Amino acid sequence: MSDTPGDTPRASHLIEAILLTSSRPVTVGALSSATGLPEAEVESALYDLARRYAPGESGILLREVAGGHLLSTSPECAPAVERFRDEARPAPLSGAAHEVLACALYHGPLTRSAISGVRGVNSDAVVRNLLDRGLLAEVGTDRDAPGSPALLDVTDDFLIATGAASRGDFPPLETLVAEEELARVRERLQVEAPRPPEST
Amino acid sequence: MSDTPGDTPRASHLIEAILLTSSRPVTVGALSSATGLPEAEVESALYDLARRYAPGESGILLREVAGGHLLSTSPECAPAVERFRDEARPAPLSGAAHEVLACALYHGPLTRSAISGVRGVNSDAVVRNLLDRGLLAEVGTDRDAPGSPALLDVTDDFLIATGAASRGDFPPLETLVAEEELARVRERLQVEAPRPPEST
Amino acid sequence: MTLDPAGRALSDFTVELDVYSGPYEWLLALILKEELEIFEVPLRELVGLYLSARDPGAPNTLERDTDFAGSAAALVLLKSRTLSPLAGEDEDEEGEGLSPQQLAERLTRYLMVRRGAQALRERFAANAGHYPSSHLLPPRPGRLRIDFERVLEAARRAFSRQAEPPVDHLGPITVTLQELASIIRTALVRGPVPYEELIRDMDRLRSAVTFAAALSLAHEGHLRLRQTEPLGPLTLEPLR
Repeated sequence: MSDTPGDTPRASHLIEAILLTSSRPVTVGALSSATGLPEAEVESALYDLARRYAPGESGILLREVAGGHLLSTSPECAPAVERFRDEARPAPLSGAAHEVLACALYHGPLTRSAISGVRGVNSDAVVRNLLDRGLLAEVGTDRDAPGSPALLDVTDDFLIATGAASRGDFPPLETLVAEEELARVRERLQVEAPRPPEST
Repeated sequence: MSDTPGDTPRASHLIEAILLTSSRPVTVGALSSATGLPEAEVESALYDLARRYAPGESGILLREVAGGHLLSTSPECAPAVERFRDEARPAPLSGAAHEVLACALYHGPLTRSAISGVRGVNSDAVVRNLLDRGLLAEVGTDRDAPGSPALLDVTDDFLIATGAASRGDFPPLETLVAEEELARVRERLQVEAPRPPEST
Repeated sequence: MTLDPAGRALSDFTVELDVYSGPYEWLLALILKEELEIFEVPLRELVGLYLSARDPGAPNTLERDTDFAGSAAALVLLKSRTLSPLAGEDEDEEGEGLSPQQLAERLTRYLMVRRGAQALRERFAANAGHYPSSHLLPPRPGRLRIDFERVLEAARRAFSRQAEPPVDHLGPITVTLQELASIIRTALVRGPVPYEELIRDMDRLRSAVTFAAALSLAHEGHLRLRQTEPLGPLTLEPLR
């Protein structure tokens, strides 16, 4: 960070922000590489945060689980959180979200960049939201691609939400889109043949 | 430790925990219903939390947007969050997109052709893109117009993305252009000075 | 003519031309409302004014250039439309009989929206980088409903987009500046080229982008845009 010292966010702030956006435990190593801070500094910031998010201090706890660090709701708040979960109306999905789900449904498992490629726009933020909502999941990695990016697919929750018993309930892509257009999509995906929706 | 052990959790803790589990703004009403606390108590707890999650105090901010309250990362921590997720920040909107949104914000709900009318150019492609991004939505139809075209308006996502608590958060359109500028427009068009405003 | 380095994109750019003097965005609005004949606007002078007022060190130079090239391209588009109106194109009938008052009202409305848009741009920028929590609880089974038909519709849309070149409006640009810049460079090898000749076989979108490409090349010093008289043809001349 090339800012003047006054502008540089504190280590604990950076870590707090990262932990808010991760539903999985984050290791000290991952925090260090995202923040650019040495591990010792990360450890010391985590120590400060553990006091800020301690039982009795906050409704949010900083917990050390599975070799990483995770924010979670305090057990004493669980009844209120459960009531909120029951009462909250799920946010509707955007047009972009429907498209990303359709990509994964018909061409999944596929990588983030393949989704963006098919749609013609960067879709990372939409993918992130769908992962958070449990409608997409990472199901493996594409070992042939540089960096071995994650492969994404629709989840059972998605199928349940659409009222479909299985992928087979969706009509084949060929009945929705002209063959020549599908050829272009496949070209972008560099896939030889379309996968029938049944094969999960 | 400010609580007596085993006691009911503090209002601010309950709210903090609920807000952790939501990626959308939560209304005071919803917080009150989930916690079983009166709205006044919720408001006062939110006031406390706003200080805990204030800029400079934390990497997480409590924001009042789109009629509710939302925890989000502080913008100064955004680079670290983006590195952690290995995601690019979404591309900024085009000038045309900002104009279309301004039409909907200040003159909405309105039809596609009304938007094109104000801008002097066809705006359908821009509208499509904004619908896709969830910043505009169809909120009804104009029954008086032939073909009953859809009426468009800005969405909660728009309010969230602009950090607005409500539509009222934006400066009135009349204040955006100085009266002397308008006078010069009229002068160029050789229009007489406007009559004193009639009662509308 | 002044340009505030930290100012809004193009709103502070004023022009002094024979046919018009005042803010550039008003000029644009006047032409869009067909109150000012596009042929009367000497494009070369306009570009010259812009370039001489341009501050390459300003923080929003790229934004400003993009806006200018975009609006200049829109002007060329209008010009080509005026030259060869498409059959069946329903031109704005009410545009003909607008009184100065009505026009002033419309212009005012447009200017306000334009300013509103600039204010929005700043708000979006100021509020970027706020990421929400990822600690979401899945809704109870059955609470979230996804419309089956909407998924199919989205599939149709996502997988058909490749075959849908949008050229009937100023939507997504399907040709690149680089591509057209190289066409211009090739044409200039043989000497000066009239702009009209360059775009003779091009559709509106390509001719508009060609103009933007020419502006960009002129700015880089590869060519000169020459217009000898206000109503005369525009010629591209090689410089290197």
